[in-house]
Amino acid sequence: MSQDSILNTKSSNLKTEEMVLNMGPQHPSTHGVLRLELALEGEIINKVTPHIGYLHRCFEKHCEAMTYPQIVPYTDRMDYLAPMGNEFGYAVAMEKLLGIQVPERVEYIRVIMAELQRISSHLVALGTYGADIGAFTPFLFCFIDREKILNLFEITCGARLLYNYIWVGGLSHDLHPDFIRKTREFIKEFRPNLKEINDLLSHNRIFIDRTANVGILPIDTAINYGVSGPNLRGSGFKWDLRKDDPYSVYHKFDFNIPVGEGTYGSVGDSWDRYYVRVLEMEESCRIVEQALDQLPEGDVQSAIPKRIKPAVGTVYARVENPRGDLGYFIISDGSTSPYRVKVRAPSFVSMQILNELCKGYMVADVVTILGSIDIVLGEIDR
Amino acid sequence: MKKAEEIFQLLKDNFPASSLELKTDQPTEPILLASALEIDKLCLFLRDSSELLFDDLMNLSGVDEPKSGLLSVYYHLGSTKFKHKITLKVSTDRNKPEVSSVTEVWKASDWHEREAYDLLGIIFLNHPDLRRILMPYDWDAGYPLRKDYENPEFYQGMKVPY
Amino acid sequence: MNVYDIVFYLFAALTVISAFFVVTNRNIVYSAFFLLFTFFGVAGIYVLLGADFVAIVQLIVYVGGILILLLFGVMLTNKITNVEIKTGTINIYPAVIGVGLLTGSLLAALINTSWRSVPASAPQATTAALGTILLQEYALVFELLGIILLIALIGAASIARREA
Amino acid sequence: MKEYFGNIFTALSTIFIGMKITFKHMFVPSVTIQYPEVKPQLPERERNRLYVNMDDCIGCDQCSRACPVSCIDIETTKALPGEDIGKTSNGKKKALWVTNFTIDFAKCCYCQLCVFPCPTECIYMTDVYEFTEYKRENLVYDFVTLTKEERQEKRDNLAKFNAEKEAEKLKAASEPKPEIKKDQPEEK
Amino acid sequence: MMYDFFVDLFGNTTISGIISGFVMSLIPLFLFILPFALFAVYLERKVSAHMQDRLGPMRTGWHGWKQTIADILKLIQKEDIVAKDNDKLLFNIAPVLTFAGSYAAFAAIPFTSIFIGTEVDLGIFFIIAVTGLVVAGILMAGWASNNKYSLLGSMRSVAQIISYEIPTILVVLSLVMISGTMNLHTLSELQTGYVWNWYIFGGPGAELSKFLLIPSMFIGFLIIYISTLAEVNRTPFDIPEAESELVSGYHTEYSGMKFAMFFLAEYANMFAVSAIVVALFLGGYQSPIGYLGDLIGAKWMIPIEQFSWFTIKGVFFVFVQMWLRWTLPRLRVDQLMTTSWKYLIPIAFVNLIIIGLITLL
Amino acid sequence: MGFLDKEFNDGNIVVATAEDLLNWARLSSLWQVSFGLACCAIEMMATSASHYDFDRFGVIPRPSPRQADIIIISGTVTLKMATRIKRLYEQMPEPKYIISMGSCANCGGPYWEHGYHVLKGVDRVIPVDVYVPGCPPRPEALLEGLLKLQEKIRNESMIKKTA
Amino acid sequence: MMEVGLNHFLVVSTLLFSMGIYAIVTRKNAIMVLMGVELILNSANINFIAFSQFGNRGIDGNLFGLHGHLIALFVIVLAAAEAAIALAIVLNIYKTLSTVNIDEIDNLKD
Amino acid sequence: MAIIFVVGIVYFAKLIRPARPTKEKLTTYECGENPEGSPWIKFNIRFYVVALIFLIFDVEVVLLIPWALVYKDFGMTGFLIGGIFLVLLGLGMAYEWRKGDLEWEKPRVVPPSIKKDSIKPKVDKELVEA
Ligand code: SF4
Ligand code: SF4
Ligand code: SF4
Repeated sequence: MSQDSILNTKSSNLKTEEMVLNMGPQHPSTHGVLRLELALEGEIINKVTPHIGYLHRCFEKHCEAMTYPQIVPYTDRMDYLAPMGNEFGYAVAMEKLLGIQVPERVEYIRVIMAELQRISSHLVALGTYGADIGAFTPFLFCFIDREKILNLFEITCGARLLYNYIWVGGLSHDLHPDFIRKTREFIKEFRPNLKEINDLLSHNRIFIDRTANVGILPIDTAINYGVSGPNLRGSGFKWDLRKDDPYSVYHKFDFNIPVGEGTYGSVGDSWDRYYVRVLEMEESCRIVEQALDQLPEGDVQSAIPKRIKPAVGTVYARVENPRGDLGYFIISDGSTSPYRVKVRAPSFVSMQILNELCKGYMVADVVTILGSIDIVLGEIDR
Repeated sequence: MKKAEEIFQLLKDNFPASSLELKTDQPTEPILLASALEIDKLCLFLRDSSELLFDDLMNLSGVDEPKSGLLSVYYHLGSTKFKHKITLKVSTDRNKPEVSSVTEVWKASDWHEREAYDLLGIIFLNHPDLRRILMPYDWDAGYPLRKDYENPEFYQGMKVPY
Repeated sequence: MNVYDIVFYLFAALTVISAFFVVTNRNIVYSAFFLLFTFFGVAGIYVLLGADFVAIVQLIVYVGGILILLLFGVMLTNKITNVEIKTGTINIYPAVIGVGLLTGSLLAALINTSWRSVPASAPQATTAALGTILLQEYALVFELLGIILLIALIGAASIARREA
Repeated sequence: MKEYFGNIFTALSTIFIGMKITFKHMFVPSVTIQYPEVKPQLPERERNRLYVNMDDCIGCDQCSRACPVSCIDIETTKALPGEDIGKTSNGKKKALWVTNFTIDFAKCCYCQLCVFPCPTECIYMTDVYEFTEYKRENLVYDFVTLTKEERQEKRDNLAKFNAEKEAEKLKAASEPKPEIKKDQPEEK
Repeated sequence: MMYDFFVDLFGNTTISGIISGFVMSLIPLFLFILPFALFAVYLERKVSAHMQDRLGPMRTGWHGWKQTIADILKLIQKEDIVAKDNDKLLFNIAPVLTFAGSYAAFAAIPFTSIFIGTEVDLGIFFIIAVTGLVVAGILMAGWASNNKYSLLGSMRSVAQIISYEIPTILVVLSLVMISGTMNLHTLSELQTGYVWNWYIFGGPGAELSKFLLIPSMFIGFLIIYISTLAEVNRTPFDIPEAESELVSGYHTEYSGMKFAMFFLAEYANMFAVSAIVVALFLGGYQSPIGYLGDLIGAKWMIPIEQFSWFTIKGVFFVFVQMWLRWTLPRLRVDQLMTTSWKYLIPIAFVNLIIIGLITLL
Repeated sequence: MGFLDKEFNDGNIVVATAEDLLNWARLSSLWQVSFGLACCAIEMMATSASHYDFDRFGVIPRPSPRQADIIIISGTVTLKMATRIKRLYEQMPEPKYIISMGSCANCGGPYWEHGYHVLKGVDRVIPVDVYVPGCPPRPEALLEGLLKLQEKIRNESMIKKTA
Repeated sequence: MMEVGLNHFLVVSTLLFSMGIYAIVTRKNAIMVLMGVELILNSANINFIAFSQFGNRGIDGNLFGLHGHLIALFVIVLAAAEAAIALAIVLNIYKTLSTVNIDEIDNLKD
Repeated sequence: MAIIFVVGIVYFAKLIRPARPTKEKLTTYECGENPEGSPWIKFNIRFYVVALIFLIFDVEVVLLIPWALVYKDFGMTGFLIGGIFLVLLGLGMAYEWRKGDLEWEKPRVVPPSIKKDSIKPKVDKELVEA
């Protein structure tokens, strides 16, 4: 345990003593088992040292022991708020490595699933963010809507949270006959609910006071720190892999990339990051609607290879997950299981910025900033 | 938007002394082999050269290659402006795995490097804070992602294997 | 002995005993917390003396204000890194003797003096009457107090603010 | 000054808007499913506890190999040549006694990967989710319909049969044969 | 009753008032505070549940009405941990002090015209004075817990309570200026009659000044409601126990019955402050529409009606507190201090002067 | 040594009723340490959310373990976390209960074989009362686990209690 | 025991006073000294009020008795001001010298 | 009474609750971590300043109570006496406001930025962007 604290040494000539406060691993608002070591001066943060790895589940080791299809359930368990996205990324990477062309219908369904997942993931982000700041009701409202999305997934593949749905080359099931109708219904219901959450939370004066001008992240710093996804867009940088490095069939849809505008504070503050997510949900709804309209017919399992045995080589592919660029780096040695898989988890990279963002703010702001980065520990620790 | 060959050429021109090599026999993307101790300078150039502007370190992964007695590090770089990408690979001796850190170039590499250290034991020179990151700080059973890793029987009195 | 007396002895005991703890306890935080009971006891004595307003003021100002201030002061000035916060004492024996002598002589003096005491009047609500006197006779003092408080506020705040 | 009063105004007004919304929700019927009394309607593709129809299982071990978690433990014993074990419902002839077929539901991750490769579709997911236990051992389900004695008998039979064959072979070639391999990995 | 008995005993109204108040307060304790606190916890859970489209406790008794009883019974059974680093003595005194403080406040609350714990002339200031005990208790709890969260939580709590005490006192003062009394009972009596006699509508009478007072009184009402909200640490001012930062503030280390003391004190306080607001601005126990007892000539009914009115009004404001809590996020410490020092206090201050002038008219 | 620490050799009627009452109180007011580990924690959150509503059973989250009665181990317990979980559990006051939720907490789940950093079952560090299977368990399954736990508490007895 | 009268209160006040003196004399901690001062002021206040209750009510009837109260009030006010300033000074000293012990402060001065 | 009640109930609870202290249980809670260092840090001077301002204001307001009760009897003079006092109070307030003593500790924001070319590059200067 000796190394556990790196802040034990305090310089004696400091006028104000530094206090080291632990947040986590068990803490209501660290979104899981994250431990933050806060060096405080009064209530001002001098330094935040995140300690991660409390959920290190050895994903990469497992990959080396599994065959390619068996990895899919494990990818689910990384970013457990957006398993569809993880599977999607894995499928994209593997298909690139294998050089498979999958049927149109598969791609459309994948997009629909990924976008629904984005909504559900952002709903959790919104909800927990509200809960961090003390508003518990929006949290539950978000969960009500999320539950509807989970029901959609459940009728499709039978699982609520971890789907094992998107396989290399195809899907495990075709859509359920009710799916399209139910999805349309959901989107119709969802829009007013989103507005309600906006009224209740996003534009609430107290919420704005807590989040605007807190944790400002300039663009160049963000890029240098590898921050991606809504966090990067919150800083006002239009960067979305769905447009900038298109994969699957995203080029066929018409949607906007919302960026932070500094509505209530400076560009790149927590409120912007938060609000980008709200706007993204609307865009996702649009994508889902378009995809449902254009959905082609076809067989979803025709392209699934009987035995996956890629040639020797490496591949790096990335997709836009709800939390940012999710990258898979796969090295194949020609056998049925990969030689090495490395995942570039978006939260893992974004988390590094925490110390920079929190410096000079107060204890309460750490929670706000952490919430606005929207991390998932399963993905950070893998 | 630049092809890997052009980037390679540019690098060759600017670093005549370095040993650079472009492996194009890959099924997906070519890999640029570089030397482990010069990678930081190379990366700085890649980031700052106005024709390249690789401002985005997409990924950094360590790989154990016990057959050739090497530990390698792959860098996946991208540019948000030109949207080109490149993959770099450096290799180092498995017994004395030392690679120059690129944290000064991309802060994003900080934790990636710590992770590579933690799981594979690659030592990144000049890294500001090279500690274990995922495994417990007092884990002394080696580097789990190495192919020859053996799990210990007990950790702090808890049985580890099933 | 009637209820009044019992109550008096209760409060007197509370006051004196807790005050004793205040001055003898080596842990200054304890002292400060015991001071709470002393102030409380004194407030009780004021009530017994028919000074309800003063009692309330005592509670509001001493318990709610000065005590908190003292506690904050204690907490701010003690490096309490896991050692008991103790305060040293000096010259205990001479002090005990001296204070004992002083107390003795004071007590002797006051018991031997025959105070021109009249029986206690039935107390009534004093606040309004106090207000009347305040406005009639002590208006100037009242304003002066205001000025003093202003000065105290400015002074204390600026002293506290000053970076060493 | 304007800002000062503006602040007060926006604070009060947005608080009021929020209160209106929550008040409205007081009268929205609650979405709660009162679980023990009301059980939810589960979709037909529901993935919960697995069930193995042992009558159909041919002991091919496909499911066990597909499982990423290796929580299916199958031991098969070859039937004796003359023995008729019966047929599966889709007409495949069985050739192996399944003497052990356990699934450890404490390990299973309900990924359904074992379901797809099964040639006889005898392993499938059901919608049973209520199987909480006080003891972990109770989560290991044994699907084999044979009794303990029967299993042992089959094993003995095979061993006897093999021994006989061995003996014959020994007699025939008088050279040692490699041991019979088991078809599932040994558990640690 | 009790009061008269003590008057006989001492022949001294003030002392008797206070002492009889203390004795009588035993009655509200068992008759009111405990049941109320239990009810309030239940109400809170139900209200929050319904605002969130849930149901809340359902499985203990009809709609879970026995839930809080079970909670308390359970808390009694819980082990009571005093950690080795805690300061044993202070750790044990603190909940007692806090509970005693919050509950002594009940002594001065006029529930009906005949039942009032004590006739302290200084009624309202008595309540303010005893909150000092709560403050000391909280500080003690935080200090004795030897825990960073507790300490920070209690310091914040204390800073918050004292900061919001000033606007409260200022508003009370302005009411004292209008009514010329500090006695909550008298104050309630002054607001007899119908709704428009309540102080929120300028108080009794019908002169010009009454109408001039209305806006000021509204502002005063808002200020005192907000600051009492802060004094009992409710959202949006629940920073001291903000679970997302400080786990649960000064009672982080408390378990079992000692925690229950804090818990009950919190809910009792919620009613106490609502009661103050009601007594000051909303006619106290006075009915807004006249009494049934008057109508049918049954004088004995009036106190009962008054009691119900008072409780209804009080519970309504408790409900509003809950409503706010389940609607709003919480402020940050500095924003909280700013709210008090830069908004509430100056406004209350100006309000006071304006009221003073109007009353002189 | 309190009442609950005592063992009664024969249950007389008073003890029996008191015990029923106390058991009832304990089982209907299970406060939970708000504590989530991994994917299962999301389902746990869903369980406390409106659709399933933990509050119906009297379960409310308490941020501090000092005021909690149950701890739901919802997710993968890693070696790094195990010591912390143990400490958290220790810091809870008696009587306390544990629900192990999901495969991971039960025995390491999908990670039992190659997980070099995963504790194979939380019962290796703390005593588990109820194992809820699933990966993740449906919210209903968790609720069922809770009901099972309540049943267990209901049958708890001070008469010859061994705990 | 005799009926509680003026003397009783005076005794209490005397005891408080001497304990205050004791604190001032013996304690090294400046804040402790302050507490001692508060005790002394309290004891004085008890005297004021006791005298105005039991003492001479003066020529203009009852009102005179209340002057004691007023003076006690003033004392309390001044005590508050004193406490605020004194503590601020103590804090300031602490900031500069990192101690609140009087004798150490004495030594540090040189 | 309250005190007796509380003590009573706590004692009553003691009769039935179990007491099984263990070593770990008695450690201070800190999110499951080993408590690090002592909580007795010197904390923010702000707390003191707030208490100080509060004290002064408290005293002033308390002094105003008797005045508020009776000032009507004295008409305008009465009001003025208190008025001047109030103005003094206001002055103090204004002073504190101006001096920033009413501000709680505010976040001291340093927006993060990155240092470019922190390693001295050996590349051509023209190629390097500033
Ligand atoms: S569902 Fe998945 S984990 Fe479970 S037995 Fe089947 S393949 Fe294995
Ligand atoms: S795949 Fe089907 S038939 Fe083969 S062993 Fe498994 S359950 Fe039996
Ligand atoms: S049991 Fe399954 S869902 Fe639960 S934590 Fe483990 S992997 Fe995640």
